[in-house]
Amino acid sequence: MTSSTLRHTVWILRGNPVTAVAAAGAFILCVLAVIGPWIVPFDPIASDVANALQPPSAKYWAGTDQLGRDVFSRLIVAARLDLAIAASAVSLSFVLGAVVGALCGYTGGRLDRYVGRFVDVLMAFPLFVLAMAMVAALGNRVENIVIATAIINLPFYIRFARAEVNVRRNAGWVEAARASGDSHVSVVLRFLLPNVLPAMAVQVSLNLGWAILNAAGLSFIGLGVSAPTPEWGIMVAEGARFISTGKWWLVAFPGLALMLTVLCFNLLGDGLRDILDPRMRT
Amino acid sequence: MSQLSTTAKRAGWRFASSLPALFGVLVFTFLLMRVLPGDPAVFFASGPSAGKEEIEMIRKQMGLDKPVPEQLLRYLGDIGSGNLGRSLTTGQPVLADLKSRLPASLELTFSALLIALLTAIPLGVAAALRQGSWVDHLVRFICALGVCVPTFVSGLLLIYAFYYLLGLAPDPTGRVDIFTSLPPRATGFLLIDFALAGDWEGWRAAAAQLVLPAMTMALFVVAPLARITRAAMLASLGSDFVRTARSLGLPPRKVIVTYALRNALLPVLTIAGIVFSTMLGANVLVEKVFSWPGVASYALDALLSSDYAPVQGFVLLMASIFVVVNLTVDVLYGIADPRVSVE
Amino acid sequence: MTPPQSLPLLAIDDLHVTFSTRRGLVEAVRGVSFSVAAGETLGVVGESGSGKSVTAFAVTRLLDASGRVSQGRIRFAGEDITKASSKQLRRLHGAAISMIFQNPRGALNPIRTVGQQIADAIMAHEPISSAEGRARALELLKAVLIREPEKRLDAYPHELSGGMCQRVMIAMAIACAPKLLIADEPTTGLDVTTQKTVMDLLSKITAERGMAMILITHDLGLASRYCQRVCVMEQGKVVEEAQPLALFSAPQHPYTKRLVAASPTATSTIADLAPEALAPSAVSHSPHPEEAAPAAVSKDGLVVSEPPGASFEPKPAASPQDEGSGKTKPAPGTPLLLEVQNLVKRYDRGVVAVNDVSFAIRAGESLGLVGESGSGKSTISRLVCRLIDASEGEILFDGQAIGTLPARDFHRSPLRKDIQIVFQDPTDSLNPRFNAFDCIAHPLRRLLNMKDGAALTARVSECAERAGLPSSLLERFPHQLSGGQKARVGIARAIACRPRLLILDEPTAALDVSVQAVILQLLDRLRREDDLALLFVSHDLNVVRMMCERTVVMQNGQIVEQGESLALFAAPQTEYARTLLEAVLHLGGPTAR
Amino acid sequence: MSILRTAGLVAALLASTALPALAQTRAETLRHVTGAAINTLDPNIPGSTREAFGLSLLTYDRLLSFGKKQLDGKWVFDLDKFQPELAESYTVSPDGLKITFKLRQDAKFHDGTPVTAEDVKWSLDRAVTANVLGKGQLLTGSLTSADQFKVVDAHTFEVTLPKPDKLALANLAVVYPVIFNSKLAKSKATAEDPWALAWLKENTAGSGAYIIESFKPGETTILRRNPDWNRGSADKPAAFKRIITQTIPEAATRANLVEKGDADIAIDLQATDAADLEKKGKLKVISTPQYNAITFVSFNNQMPPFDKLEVRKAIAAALPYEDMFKAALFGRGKPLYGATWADGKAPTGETFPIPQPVKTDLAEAKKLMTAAGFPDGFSTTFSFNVGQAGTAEPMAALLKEALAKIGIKVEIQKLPDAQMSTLINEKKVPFFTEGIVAWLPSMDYFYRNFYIGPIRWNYSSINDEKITEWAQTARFEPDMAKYAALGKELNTRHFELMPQIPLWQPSQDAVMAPSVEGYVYQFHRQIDFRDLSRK
Repeated sequence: MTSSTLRHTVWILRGNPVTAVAAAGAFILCVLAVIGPWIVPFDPIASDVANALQPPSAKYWAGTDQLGRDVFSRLIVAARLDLAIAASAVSLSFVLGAVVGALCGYTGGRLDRYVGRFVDVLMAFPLFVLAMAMVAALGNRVENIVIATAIINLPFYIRFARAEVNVRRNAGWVEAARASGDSHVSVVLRFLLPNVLPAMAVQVSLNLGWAILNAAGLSFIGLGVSAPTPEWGIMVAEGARFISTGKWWLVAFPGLALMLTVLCFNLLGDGLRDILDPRMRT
Repeated sequence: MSQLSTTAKRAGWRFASSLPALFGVLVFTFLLMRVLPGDPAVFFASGPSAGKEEIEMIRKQMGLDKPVPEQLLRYLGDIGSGNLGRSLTTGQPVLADLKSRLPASLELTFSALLIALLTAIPLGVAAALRQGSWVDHLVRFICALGVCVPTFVSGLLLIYAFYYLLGLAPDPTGRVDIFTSLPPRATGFLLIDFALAGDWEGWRAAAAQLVLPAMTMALFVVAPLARITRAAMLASLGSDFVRTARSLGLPPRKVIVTYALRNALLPVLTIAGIVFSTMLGANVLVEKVFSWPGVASYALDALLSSDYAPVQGFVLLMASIFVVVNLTVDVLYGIADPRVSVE
Repeated sequence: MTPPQSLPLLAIDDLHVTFSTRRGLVEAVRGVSFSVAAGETLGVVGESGSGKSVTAFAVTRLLDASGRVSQGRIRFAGEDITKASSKQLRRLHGAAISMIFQNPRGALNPIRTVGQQIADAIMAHEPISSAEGRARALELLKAVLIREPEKRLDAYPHELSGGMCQRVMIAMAIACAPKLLIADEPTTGLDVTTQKTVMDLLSKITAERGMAMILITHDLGLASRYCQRVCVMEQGKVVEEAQPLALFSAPQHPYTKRLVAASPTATSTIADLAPEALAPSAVSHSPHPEEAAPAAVSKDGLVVSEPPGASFEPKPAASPQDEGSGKTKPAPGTPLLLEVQNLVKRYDRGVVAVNDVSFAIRAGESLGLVGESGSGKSTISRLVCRLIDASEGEILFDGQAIGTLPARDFHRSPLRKDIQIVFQDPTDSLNPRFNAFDCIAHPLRRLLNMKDGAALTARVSECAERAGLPSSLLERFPHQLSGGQKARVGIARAIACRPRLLILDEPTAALDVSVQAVILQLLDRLRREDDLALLFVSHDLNVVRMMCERTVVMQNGQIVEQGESLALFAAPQTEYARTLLEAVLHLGGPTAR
Repeated sequence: MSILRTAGLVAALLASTALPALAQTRAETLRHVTGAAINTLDPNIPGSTREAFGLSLLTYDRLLSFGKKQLDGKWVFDLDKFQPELAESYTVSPDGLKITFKLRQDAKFHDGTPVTAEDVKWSLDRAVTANVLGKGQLLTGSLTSADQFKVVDAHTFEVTLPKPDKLALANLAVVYPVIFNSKLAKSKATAEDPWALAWLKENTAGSGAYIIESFKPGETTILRRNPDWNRGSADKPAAFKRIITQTIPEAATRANLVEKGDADIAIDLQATDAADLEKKGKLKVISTPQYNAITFVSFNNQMPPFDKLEVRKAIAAALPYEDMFKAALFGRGKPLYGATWADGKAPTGETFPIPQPVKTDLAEAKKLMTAAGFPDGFSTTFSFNVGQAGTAEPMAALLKEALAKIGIKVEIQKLPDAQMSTLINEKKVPFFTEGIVAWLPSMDYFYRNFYIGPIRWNYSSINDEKITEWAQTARFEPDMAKYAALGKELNTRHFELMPQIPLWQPSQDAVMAPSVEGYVYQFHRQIDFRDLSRK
């Protein structure tokens, strides 16, 4: 990132406080994800049934759950797992999708057609049901949730990368690289991909939030991460059972955490789009 | 005329080229279901003796005793003859189940899409017209809020607030209040059927049932629609032809609606098509929360009990709808945008 | 010719336009004053960034949201419209002042028939029924001399050619009989022959209907031919105003002088283009916001722009020149370097881009390839450069058939470094993520296997220097360079490996004339120094005439005519070549018609 | 299909004429909400759901039904007492080998055909001959062959047993041996399907208290009262004119519906909702421990390390029973832990399950682990199925935490229901929780069905000669004292071997409008709507 890009970013952020707040929020989230387990007031896993279902108080900021665990501590600790799931799912589909999509977009031809067919098949699936089926088939462990989320996301990245590369494949600098002795593969990997990445970064940011929600949805129907690991989706799903009895904090706080995180990433993605959109560079 | 015929030709070609994808979906689902570790025969053999015999009986009944390739061939043959198998969960032929449930899902999804479009387009237009102002930021924020709440949470909260606390909404028990008698089935879409029967009280009851789930679903898709509307609107407002229109002194309404918005709606149309298909597949959770007797919740139950036939039928149905929706969007696009037919 | 009346139709007095950008306010128009009389045609000439379009948009108040008139007064028919409300403006637009834009196809609504759009323009000001609107639209289409107007009425813009679109645009602009027509680069992007017919139509219509016109253009030839008076703008100011003949025969202002000199004429030579090294008239100025897109901002925040005088230009060593032109002819016995035989390129669905083309270039020779858009000249440049494979035919380089190695693998060929190319759009031809150094170093690394180190640095600096790019700019990224600087990076990259054949694909098409002049001179000098053979692809006949000994004229993928440039330009043998040549506008007043 | 068409017709009819009438009958209508679905109209079809069983009790009659008794103040079904249904009376021969039923003279099927002994014969033949669920069930009452059933005259019917079997009559009161209209059914039978399985799956041919008005699987079932039915306790038709059963997958929504008075009764609410509604006091909450059900933590006794008795005992000593009971069930149920057995012997033998003398004792658990050769513990998985997540998830979390204290690292596996049953059937799950139910909860029935042989229900895969032998002996032991003695031995043996750890009997919380009366907890854990009436 050159200093002018940096300056541009600062300028955008100043004119765009929402993005600045979102960026700050995302940063705080990442910090929490790293240091969370060391700063929480209670053990997020240790039960204390005597203190179950306490409403929020000075001691338990966000109340306690069915097993008397401190909801606040669980929320903080869950940040790591949630971010990890989202980040790894998204980066998996991102890396695969970018490379495959870029190759397709650049070469066209048979590879493009085959991959296009594959993408068509995937897109024709009801995606959430596909994710469910995959988690059910592979077993509901974290890595499988990641894989399922990544796979249902893949078509979008492939298409996106393909389209982005496709518009650039006939750019002068691509031909210039060929004239400078680069092979097609090298053109794709060293020229096209780096140029496509910023646009994809927007997608990634928007997608992170979606991936978290997807994992939460899987938890809700019982295909999520197993207890007692704290995870927002499953906390919301468990809490949802208590809505009717007025134990609002069980769903409100994890729901809020989920919401704020997704909100952060979405706003950040929007902001990134503005930062990276050359048309905004007036 | 030639435009219509080219559009039709394009649509036909698109349809033909989507058949392999449908076939792929068919085979992939079949295999995926066979990979599921659960044996439906065991699950459904719940008798007290539940011996090997009973399990074998169910396996045979489901054709599971045959090798997988043969099962696949049989399955494909069955589908060819319009037989999607029988659901163990409901005991009905899958085709009949889907037929009776699909209108519910479609009605819900259509309503949700309508609500979403009616919200998103004005929001997106407003944001684009006042780009960079507080309106723009507000719209962005509202949209972001919509997508960051899981549908099952927003659904449950809406029920809690509007049904339980405020009593404004009817009980979330399906498509129509149980004491309202159903109209004669013509289309399966209750709103249409009630209207056809002239039963406006029933229509109101059905509409009231529809509002909350449709809103829950709409909430989630307002964002992408508003976002694309805003972007497309910005692009077309900044385009040369809008400048031309302004330079000719066209009234602002005409500039914004006829020139800018109509052009901006083209990408919205494409996205709306995608949104519709994804919504239809993704409304599992909403259907679950609102006890909506649609196809998605049907598939979910079947999936959890490894009931192959309904899941396969559902996926095939969704894929077909996906194809049909794409086709429709294509045709609409071809009609709306004269440039397409030339390419 | 209408003599200026006492009360001008439009009077602009000390107009200032400012844009708010992230670097604060930028003044794009800095005190412009001129007036247009009823029925008069005024030319506003200037290079990009001179503020000519902004002035036009300020007059019609169609500036972007970020721009506003900060000072000065605009009076139309005696009425001050500087602070007119949007309602008042709406009444003016179309009915009193109309505009015609560059890129006519984009200026028309793609999903509305042209008939509807013309009717829209009428109905904006007159309460008529749509049937009437349609009838009026048809009349207008007839007035702008569109063939089969009844049929075109229901056509969409994409179904019309660029020239026809511009006619439609003109029809819309004159629909409500405005008194003033502002034409902003109305023919840029159109082929030369179309350009001429459109301009002829415009001048006919304005003359017939007694409309005044402001013709905004970068093309001195165009202004000289169609205007009664010309204003030359530079950096937001009018530097000179005169009758065309006077202006171009005896320019007063140094900028005008330089501009006139840089504009190729029927007789000018490369050497003639050599402008006096002139300092820019303003030491520091802000670029025009439109132009600033790739951010002409240096690292330290200072604004950089292509010094119009090309002060970086190392003085070319006095070199032997042929009389009258800057061309060196290779000795007659020089062997053929490139031989193209019966080249055919077919694309899917039976499109034949290049059809049975044969030509040859001797070592050190310069061959021009001219033709209108779609003639296949760019395809040939890519075929020869071995970026794409031919469908049929042979390409011999140095006697070797290089077409046998597929383009996919040609990067491994030892001849790769011998054939290099310079592209049309300097912005598009540089990887946005490479700085200038890496751009130039890239072929050295790949083709000569040079490793990072002093040798590479030295070689890159040398190439940059030869291309007239100061080494201080090597650290910059493309968006921090001006158009001319980017063109120089592209040239430096192409010559880095010391190729024997350099393909130039419209290398100056995207540049201003003054920059074009400098670049053309640079190319000419490099060619002489390195004994380069050039394949010069261009749509600009004057440029080709100056640069090349021999010229090939192409149409629809086929060669129409080829021969010695001097002979060909003096006496074209084919009808097509003659039409092309006739359409070329040369400097001179409207009387030259 | 024909049902759907009929339903459409009925709906159309109702729409035209019966709208005002509908509103008046709200009080005579019972609206029931449930999370599950009815999937067949014939309970005999393999794969039938519990709700389908419940429905069949209303649409069909059997010869007998269970009586009721009070248990801790709650009405529950009585395994040993019978009420006549289609049988007016029955006599058991002194040697216990012959049961003679006198059928009601006035009983008619829904289509008006009188019920005869021929119908009974056909129906019972079908239950033991066809490929139906009844076959497996009825053999637990020594009913295995059509030869055992004999028509004496139009209204007299005789069942012969090879051995006196205590459960023979009880087996005739469960849901499988329902009596079909044999003429109607036979008319729908085909050569490949002589028992009309396909037709009866989607149609009814019964004489029960209710007639199906509309049936939308997984959505709604509407039942209309059969006005001619008089097999109820007071010789009159059932109290409610209409019964509407709706499938509402969200438990919280079900609770809301009942609380708002939109639904009249629900029996599958979450424990937390039931507790909350009980506390609010607006509704009637009848909470009956499911005395024929057990929730336990089970081991695969054949799979190391759970093949070691000490390991099983160590885990039994490490479990935090009280916390689990409180957190998972909110204390709603009957604990099966924490008993004290005076001499280490089971105090009673008439029944199973009985409270076990297990309690949380970590020191003891550690000692046992060392004795088992696992002083440092081991790693294992603990599984439960998604359907039970509501109670099993908190329970599993507590279990994991507690076992960590004695060095056992537990990974929790939440499996989709079908997957869990498959793995259990294949005996591949080492350590898990499950719940079992016995329709006929006699002591020997439990042991025979859940602790013997390589069948699916033998969760612990225990293979103990003594248990097998004693249970088989107990089955045909006519002397109750001897039976109890055997039961004591069995119960003691069960505790000593600790094949699985019974935790509790969860309550069935029937939450209903205060006006609803007559609720009885039934063997199939469904509501028998014929019992209910409105005040």
